[in-house]
Amino acid sequence: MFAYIVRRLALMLVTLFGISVIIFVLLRVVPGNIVDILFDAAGFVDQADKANLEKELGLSQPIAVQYMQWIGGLLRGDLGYSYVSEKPALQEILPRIPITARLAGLALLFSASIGIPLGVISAVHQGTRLDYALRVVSLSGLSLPSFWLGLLILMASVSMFGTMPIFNPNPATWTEALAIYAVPAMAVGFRSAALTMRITRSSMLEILRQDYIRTARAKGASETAVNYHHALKNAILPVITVIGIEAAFLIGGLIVTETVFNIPGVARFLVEALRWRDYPIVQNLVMLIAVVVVVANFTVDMLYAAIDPRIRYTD
Amino acid sequence: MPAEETVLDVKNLQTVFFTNSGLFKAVDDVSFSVRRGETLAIVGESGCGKSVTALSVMRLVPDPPGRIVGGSVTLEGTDLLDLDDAAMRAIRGNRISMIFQEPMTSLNPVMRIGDQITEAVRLHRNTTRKEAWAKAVEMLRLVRIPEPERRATEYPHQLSGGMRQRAMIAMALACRPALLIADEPTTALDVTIQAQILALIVELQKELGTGLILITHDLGVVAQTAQRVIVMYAGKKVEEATVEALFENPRHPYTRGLMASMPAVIALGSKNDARLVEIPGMVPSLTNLPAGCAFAPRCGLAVDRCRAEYPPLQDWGDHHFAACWRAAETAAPL
Amino acid sequence: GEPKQGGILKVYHRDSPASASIHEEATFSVNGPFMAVFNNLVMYKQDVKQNSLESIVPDLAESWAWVNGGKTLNFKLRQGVKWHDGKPFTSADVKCTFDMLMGKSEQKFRKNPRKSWYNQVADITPNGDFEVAFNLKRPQPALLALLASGYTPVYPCHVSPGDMRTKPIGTGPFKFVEFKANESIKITRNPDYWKKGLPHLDGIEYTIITNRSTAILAFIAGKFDMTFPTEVSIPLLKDVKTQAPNAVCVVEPVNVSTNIIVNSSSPPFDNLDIRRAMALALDRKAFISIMFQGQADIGGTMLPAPGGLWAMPKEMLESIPGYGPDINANRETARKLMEKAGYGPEKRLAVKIATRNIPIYRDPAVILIDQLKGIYIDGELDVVETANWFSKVARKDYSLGLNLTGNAVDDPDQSFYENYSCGSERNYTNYCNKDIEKLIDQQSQEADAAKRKKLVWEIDKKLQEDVARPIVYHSRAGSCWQPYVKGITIMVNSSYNGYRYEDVWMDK
Amino acid sequence: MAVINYDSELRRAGAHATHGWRRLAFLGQRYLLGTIGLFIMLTFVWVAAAADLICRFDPLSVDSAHRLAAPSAQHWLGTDSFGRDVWSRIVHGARISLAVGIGSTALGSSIGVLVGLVSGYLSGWVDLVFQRVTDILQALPLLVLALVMTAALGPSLPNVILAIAIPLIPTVSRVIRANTLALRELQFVEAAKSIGMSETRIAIRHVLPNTLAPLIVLATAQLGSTILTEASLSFLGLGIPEPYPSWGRMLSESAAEYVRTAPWLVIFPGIAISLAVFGTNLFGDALRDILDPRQRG
Amino acid sequence: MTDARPLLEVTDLVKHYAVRGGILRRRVGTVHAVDGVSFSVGVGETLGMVGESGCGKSTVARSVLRLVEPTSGSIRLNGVDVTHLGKADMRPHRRSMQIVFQDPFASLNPRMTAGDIVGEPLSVHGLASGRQKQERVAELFQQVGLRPDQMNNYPHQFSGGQRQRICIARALSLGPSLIVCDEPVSALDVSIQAQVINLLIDLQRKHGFSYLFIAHDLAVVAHISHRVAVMYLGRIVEVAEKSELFANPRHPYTQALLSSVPVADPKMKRLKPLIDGDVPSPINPPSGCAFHTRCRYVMDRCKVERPVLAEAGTRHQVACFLNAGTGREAEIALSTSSRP
Ligand SMILES: Nc1ncnc2c1ncn2[C@@H]1O[C@H](COP(=O)(O)OP(=O)(O)OP(=O)(O)O)[C@@H](O)[C@H]1O
Ligand SMILES: Nc1ncnc2c1ncn2[C@@H]1O[C@H](COP(=O)(O)OP(=O)(O)OP(=O)(O)O)[C@@H](O)[C@H]1O
Ligand SMILES: [Mg+2]
Ligand SMILES: [Mg+2]
Repeated sequence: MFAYIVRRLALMLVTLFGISVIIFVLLRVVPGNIVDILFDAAGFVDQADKANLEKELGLSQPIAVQYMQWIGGLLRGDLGYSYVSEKPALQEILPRIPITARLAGLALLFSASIGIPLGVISAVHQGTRLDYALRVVSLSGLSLPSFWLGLLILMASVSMFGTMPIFNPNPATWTEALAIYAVPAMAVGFRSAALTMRITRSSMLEILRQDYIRTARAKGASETAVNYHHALKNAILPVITVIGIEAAFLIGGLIVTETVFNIPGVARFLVEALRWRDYPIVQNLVMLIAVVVVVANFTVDMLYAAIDPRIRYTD
Repeated sequence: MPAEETVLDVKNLQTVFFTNSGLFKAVDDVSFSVRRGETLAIVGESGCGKSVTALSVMRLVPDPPGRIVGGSVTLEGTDLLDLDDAAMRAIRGNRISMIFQEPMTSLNPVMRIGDQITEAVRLHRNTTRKEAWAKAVEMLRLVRIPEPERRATEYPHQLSGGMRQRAMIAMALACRPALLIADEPTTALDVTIQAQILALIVELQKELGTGLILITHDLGVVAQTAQRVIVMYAGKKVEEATVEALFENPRHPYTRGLMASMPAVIALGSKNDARLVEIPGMVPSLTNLPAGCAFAPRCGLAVDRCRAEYPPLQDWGDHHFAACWRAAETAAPL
Repeated sequence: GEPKQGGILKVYHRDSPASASIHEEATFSVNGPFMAVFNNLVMYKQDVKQNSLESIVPDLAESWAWVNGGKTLNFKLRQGVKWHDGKPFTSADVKCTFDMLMGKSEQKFRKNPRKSWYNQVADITPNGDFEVAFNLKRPQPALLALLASGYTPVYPCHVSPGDMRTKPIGTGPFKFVEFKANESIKITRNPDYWKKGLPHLDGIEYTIITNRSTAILAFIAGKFDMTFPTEVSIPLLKDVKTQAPNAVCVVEPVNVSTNIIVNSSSPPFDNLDIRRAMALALDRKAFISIMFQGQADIGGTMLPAPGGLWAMPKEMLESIPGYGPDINANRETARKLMEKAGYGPEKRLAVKIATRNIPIYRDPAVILIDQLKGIYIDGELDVVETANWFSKVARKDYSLGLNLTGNAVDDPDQSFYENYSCGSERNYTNYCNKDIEKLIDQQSQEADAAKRKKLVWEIDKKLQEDVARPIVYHSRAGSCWQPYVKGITIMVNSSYNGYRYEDVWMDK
Repeated sequence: MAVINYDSELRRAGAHATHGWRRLAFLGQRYLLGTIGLFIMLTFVWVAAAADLICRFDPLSVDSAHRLAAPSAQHWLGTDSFGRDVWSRIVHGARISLAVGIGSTALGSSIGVLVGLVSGYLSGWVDLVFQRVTDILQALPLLVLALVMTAALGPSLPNVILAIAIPLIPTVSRVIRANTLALRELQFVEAAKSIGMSETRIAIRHVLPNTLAPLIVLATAQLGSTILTEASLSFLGLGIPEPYPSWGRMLSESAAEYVRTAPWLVIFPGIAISLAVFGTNLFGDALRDILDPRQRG
Repeated sequence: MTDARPLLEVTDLVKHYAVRGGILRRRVGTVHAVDGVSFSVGVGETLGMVGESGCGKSTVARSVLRLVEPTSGSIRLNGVDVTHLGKADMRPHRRSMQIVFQDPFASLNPRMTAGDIVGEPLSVHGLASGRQKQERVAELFQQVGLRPDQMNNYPHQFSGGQRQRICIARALSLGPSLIVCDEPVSALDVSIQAQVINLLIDLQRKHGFSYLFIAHDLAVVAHISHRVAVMYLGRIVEVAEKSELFANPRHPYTQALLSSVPVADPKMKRLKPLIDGDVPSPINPPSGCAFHTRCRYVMDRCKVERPVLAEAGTRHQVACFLNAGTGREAEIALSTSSRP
C-alpha cells in the first residue's frame, strides 16, 4: 500500500509537470501579454516603454529561462509577483482559497446529499411517474446554463426579498454567512447533483440486476435492506468516481458562479488573471487547481479501495 | 410415503415472460413434489425452464418481465403463491433456501462472508450479532471450510470458486430449511471440486433431512445424487421417474436421445472416431412453439399426431410419467 | 440641508483597475476611486457641471498667473500641506511630478500615456519651497485646463512610482487603505486634510463587480449607495427606475466619441470617394436610437453642445457630407461615388470591420455593417481581443475599425493633438495634413476664446470632410445614487475630473 | 391469482412490434422521454437546415424603427435592441449551436477515439504516454482550457469549436481505451489474429466498429454539454462572436440589460438552449438504454 | 496412424505471464501458466488435453498458434520451427493451423455477417475474392452443415451450435492441417454437443486433419481423442493412448480426475472425491511436484523434487515418483462402462 502511494505520488508529479509545461507554453502562445493590456487603457502602445516594461517583468528572457525561473521559485515556495497588483502571488492567491474551498465543499455536499438519495429513489421506482419526474428534474438541471441559473436566483431574490446574497468578507450573522455561500453553492451544485443522481440511478439499476441481489432476496431480506444495504454500497462506487471527476468540472462551474455572484474566489480570479495575462497568477492557479484535481482523484481511488475490498493497491 | 412427509408440492405451475419477442412460456404446467430428505433432480437443456421453475418456487421471478400465471406452490401446507410479500420473506432463507449457479457473482462483493451468513441468520432467528456470527462460523466449519474463523472475516474475492460455493451452501443451510434448491451448483466448477461439492450437499442433506431440488443438465450428476428425476423440455415436464427407472428405461424420445448423445466417460472399447448419436435440429425457442409436441420436429419417432396434439403426461407404472404418444413403443430398454 | 458628517459611501466599481497610479493609467476606472486621494495644482470646481477655464479653482496652488507673454505659468503653492505619510508638501514635489511626466527625471513611469500634454512645456522651475513656474516653448493657454484634470494630480517626490501603483500617497481628502485586485478598493477619511472640516464621509468603499447585471441588481437591492459613475446604460436605467424608484439618476454626456478609423494608406479606403461614400452612408440617428434609445449626441470631433464648449453650430455641422438630415439623398450620393469607384450591385466591396470584443465597440460595428450594405459594401465583423487590438491597429492591419475615443478634458488641444497631429501615438489612422497641423498649432496659441472657437470649428469640419476618422456619435451614460447621497455632481463634458468627493455627504 | 390480460402485457413488452415501423413506434412509446428528446433534436436540426425558409427576416439586418418590439404577428418572438427579429436569430442560432455542438463533439470524439484506440490497442509506452496526456488534459479544468484556447486563437466559430473539442478528448479516449482493452481480450479479435490479420486491420475492422455504441451514447451526452459550454464562454465574453447569432451570447448579453424591459430577449434564447440540451440529454438517455443491453430495465 | 511423422512438435514450452499491478504496471509476480510442456501431434491424430481450469490448456493452444509469444521452448510445425518467425514469415504458416474457441458467442464479431466472417481469412491471405470467394464460402457453409442462404445473417441470428459451425468453417477456410480446438463444445447444450463432435470427427475422416483437442469434460476428450494428455498447473503430468490412460491411469491426479467424473449410472453411486482442497495458484506453484498439496500418496520427496515425465509403459508417460518403475501402483477401481 505504501509503495503504491509513493508510486501514485510520482505519477502525480509527472502529471503536474506536464500541466506546468502546457499552461506555461499555452500562455505564451496566446497573443498579447500583460504589457499590451497595461497599455490598452492608454489608447496606444509606446514601444520603448513596452520594451522596458517587458524587461522589468522578465518577459524578454527566453521562454526556457522563464520556465526554469518559475519552477525554481515554485520549488522554493516563491510563486513570484503578480504583474497586476505587484504583490507576491502567494499573498494574492492564499486568501481566496478558503472562499472557493467553502463554495466547492458546499456544492459537493449539496450534490451528494441530494443526488444520491434521489438517484436511489428513482432507480428503485424505475418506470414509475416518480422516476420520470425525478429524471426530468435532473435533466433540467443539466440543461440550464449555470450563469443563467445564477442570475435567475439573484433576480428572484431581489424581487421577492428585496435583497440578495452578495459576497461580504466579514458576514455579520451566520445566516448571512450561510446565504452568501450556500446560495451560489446551490447554483453550481444543482448541475452536479443532477449528474450524481443520474449516475446513482443507472449504477443502482445495474447493481439491482446482479446475482448477489437475488441472493439477498433469497435470504429473505426486505426491499429496503436490499436497496440500501446490499445495492447502494456497491452502486456508490461509480458515483464516487464521478464526484471525483466532477472536481475538475466544478472549477468551470465556479468560474461562472463566482462571476455572477461576485465572489472573490480563485476561480474568477483565474479568469481575471487570464484576461490580464498575469502569468504568475494564472500559472500558479492552474497548478493549484491541478493539484486539487489530482489529489481529488487520488482520494477517490483511496475511497474506492476503502469501500471495495476487491481493490487493494498492494503493489 | 405418508403425505405429511411431502415438503413441497408444486401443481400445474405456469410462469411466463412477456418480452418484446413474444410470450415465453418458460414453465408450462409443471407439477412435482419433494419429500423430506429426498433429492429431486430437474434435468434439461439450457433454456428449458429449470431455473425459472426454481425461481417460481422462491417467488423470485423478475417481474417484469416474468409472472407466475397459474398453479400452486405448497410448502409444508401453505400455498406460497397466496402469501403477501412480508410472509414470503419470512419463508425465504428460512424454510426454503437456494444456491445459485454462479458462485462467483452470487455473493455480495463488498460484504464479508461472515456478515452475509450472519445476515441470513439474523433475518430469521432472534439472535444477537455475536451469536449469529458464531453460528456463521459454525456453518462454515460444517461445509468444511478450513480456518472458518479467518475465512468469515474475508471478502468473497479472497475465496476460490469452490469455497465460495461452500459459503453459499453454508448461508443457505444456516436456518435449516425444509427445502434446498440447488440450481446447477457445480456447473462453474472443476470436476474435482464438483465432486467435493456434490458430496457435501448430499451429506448435509442427509444429516439435516432437507428436501433437495437439484437442477443440472449433467445426467452423470443426476445418476450420482438424485432419487427422482424430472426431465424438462421447452418449459414442460416431459418425463418423471425414479433415477433407476429413468436410466434403465427412459420413455421419452428426448430423454433417450440425451442419454445416447452423451459420450461414455470411458470408452474403452469404442473407436475413437465413432460418431455419437445426435439429436438433430436445435432446441426450440419458447415462443412459437409448435402446436403439438415441442420435441416432434427433432424426434425420429414423430408421427402426425405428435405434430398436432400435445401428448399428456401418462403414468407408465411405478410413478414413471412420460409425455409421449409413442411412449408405449419406447418401453424397451436401450 | 447642512452636510452631515460620517458614514462610509459604498459604491460598486465596474472593473479592477490595473493600478492605483493615475499618471500611469488612462481610464476613469482609476480616477474614480483614486482622485480623492490626491490634489492637483488647480482643479475644476467640483460642483460645476461643465468644465471650462472659468470653472478652474485653486487646489494645492493658492493662485496662478500667466506671465512672459503667455510663455510662463506661475503658481503660488499652499503652505502647511502634508502628505498622508506626514511629510510636508513643497514645490519639489510639483517639479518631480511634472519632470517625471515629461520623462526628464531619473525615475520613470512604467507607462506615461499623457506625456504629449506637456509637449509645449520646456521646464519647471521651483522658486523657493512654495512657488513654481512652468516655462513653455510657446504660449498654450489650454495648459491650465489640462492641469485641472483629474488626470493631473501632484505626486510626492519621496515615493517611488512603483509604490504609487500599489500604495498611493497623496495630500487629498481621503487616504488609501487597500486595493484588492478584482475585489475592492477602500479609502478612508484623511483627518489631517488641509481643507478644514472636509471631507464629510468617513470613507469610501468600492466593491469591484464586473458583471453588470449583478452590479445593478445589487444597487437595486440597496447594497450600494451609488453606482459607478456613468456606468448605467440607458436600458438599465429604465430597470433601476422601475425597481428602485427613489434612486436619483442622471444621464449626461461622457465626452467619449465612437468613431470609425479608416485605413487610408491602403486600398480600398485610400480612395477618398469611397471614404466619402462611407461617411455619407452613416445614419447617425439610427445608431443613437439603437444604442441609446435616442439619448446621445451627434457632432464632430469636439463634444456637441450643450455639454461641450467647442461644438460647431448646427448649420455648419449639417453642411458636412453625411451629417445632412436627408439620409436617403446622402446614400444616393454615396452609391454614385461607389459606382464611380467601380463598385455596384453586381460588384460589391467586401471589407473587414475590426473592433474590440466588447459590446460598446461591437454593437455599433454591427449597425455600421448593416448601414454599409446599402452602398454596395459588405462588411464582415472582425472582433479582436483587447490584448491584440492596439498592435493590430499599429500594424495597420485593418480596413475599417470601430473605435472609442475618450477625452479627458473638453479642450481642442487635448483632442486634436492626441488624435490628429502627425506622429501622435493615438493618431491611429496616421492622418497627417500639414495645413491642419498648422491650424491646430494656431488655435492652441490663441488666447482669444472666440477666435479660437472659430479656428476649432474650421479644423473640426475639415477633419470630417477628409473622412480621417468619422465620428459617429458622442455617448451619454447614466449614474444613479440613493436619495440620501448628497453632493455628487456628474460633469457634462468630461468623465475624468469629478471624483474628489470631499464634499459628498450622506443624509442618513 | 389475479386475472392476467396476456395481450396487454405483451403489448407493453413490445411483442407486437418486432420489426420496422411498428418496432420504432413501440420503442417510441417505451422510451417516451427519449422520443420527445429525439423529436426536439430533429426539430432543431430541421430548423437549422430550413432556417432560410422559415424566417421572414434577415437575422443580421438592423432596423432602428422596430427595436425592442414585443412579440407580435409581425415579429413572432419580438425584436432585439437592434430591431433584429428574435425568431430569425434563434432559428439561425440553431445552426451555430448545432455547428458548435456537432462540430466540437465530432472533433473531440474522433481525436478521442483515435487516441483511445491507439492507446488501448498498442499498450506499452504509447499507451503510457497517451494516458499521461489524458491525465494532464483531465486535470486542466475544461473551461480554463477553453478560455485559454479562445484567447489564444481568437474568438471565431472554428476556434470556439476547437477549444470546446479539446477538453472532450480525455473522456472519450478513456472510454474507448477501456472498451478497446476489453475488446482486445475477446476471442473474435484473437480469431482475427489467428488468421494472420494485421494489427491495424484488426483495430479498424474488428475493434473500432464495436466501440461505436458506447461512443454514440457518449457523444449524445456531450452534445448538450458543448452547447452549454459555448453559452458559458459567451457569458465570459469568449464565445462565438458577432455577427453570428449564438444563443449563448443572445442570452448572456440581453440578460444584463433587458431581462425586465424586454424579457422576450432573454426568455426565448434561454428556452432554446435549455430545450436543445434537454432534448439531446433525453435522447442520449434513451439511446443508452437501447444500445447498452446491460442498461435495459 | 499415430505412428506417422508428427505434424506439430512442442518442446519445453514455457509461458510466463507477468502479473502487473498499479498504474506503472510493474511486474509484481509471475503466472507460471505453462511451465515446460512437450508433446507432439501426428498427422491425422487427435491429441486430447484435459486439466482443471487455469492449468494452462488455453495458453498452450494460444502459444502453438503464436497468439501469445512463448517465453521459451520451441514449436515446430511440419518440421519448421515457427517459434521465432516474424509476423510476415508466420503468415504462410498460419494457413496450416487454425483455432476454434470455446465461446462461439465471443469469437464472432457481432457486427459482421457470417459470410464475411468465414470469407475474411480468404481475403486476408488473398486466396479468393468476389464471386470466387462467395462460392468458396458457400461451399464451406455446406461442409459444416449450414445453409448458404444464411451467409448474410449476423451471428446473433444463429444458435450456439450453428455459431460454433461458423467458427469451424472459418477455421477450415484456409485449408489447415492442424486445428486447435480450445473447449469447442463446453458452451453448447448437451444435445448440440454431439452434433459438433460428430462434425469434427467427420471432417477429420474426410480431410485427415490433426486436432489438438482441449476440454475439461473427460467424456468428450475420451470420445474424440487418440491420445490424451493430462495437465496440472502448467505441466503435463501424464500422457498416453486413450485406452491405456483410461484403463490404467498412473498419476494420482489422473486417477482423482477420473474418479470425480459423475458416472451416468445410478447403480454406481461412488461420489467419493479422491482429492480435496483447491488447485494452488499458478503465481506461487508449490515446490517439487505441484500436485503434492492434494495428493493422497504424497511422499517427502515429492515436496522438494519435481518428477519428470517418464515412460511408464507402452507409449505411456507419467510424471510421478510412484510410477518410476518400481513404485507401488496406485490402486483405483474404475467402472468400465457407464452406459445403462
Ligand atoms: N428475465 C428474463 N426475461 C425474459 N425471458 C427470460 C428471463 N429469464 C428467463 N427467461 C426465459 O425463460 C426460459 C427458461 O429460462 P431458465 O433460466 O429457466 O432456463 P434454464 O433451464 O435454467 O437454462 P440454463 O441451463 O441455461 O440455466 C428461457 O428460454 C429464457 O429465455
Ligand atoms: N494474459 C494473461 N495475463 C496473465 N495471466 C494469464 C493470462 N492469460 C492466462 N493467464 C493465467 O494463466 C493461467 C493459465 O490460463 P489458461 O487460460 O491457459 O488456463 P485454462 O487451462 O485454459 O483454463 P480454463 O479451463 O479456465 O480455460 C491461469 O492462471 C490464468 O489466470
Ligand atoms: Mg438456469
Ligand atoms: Mg481455457
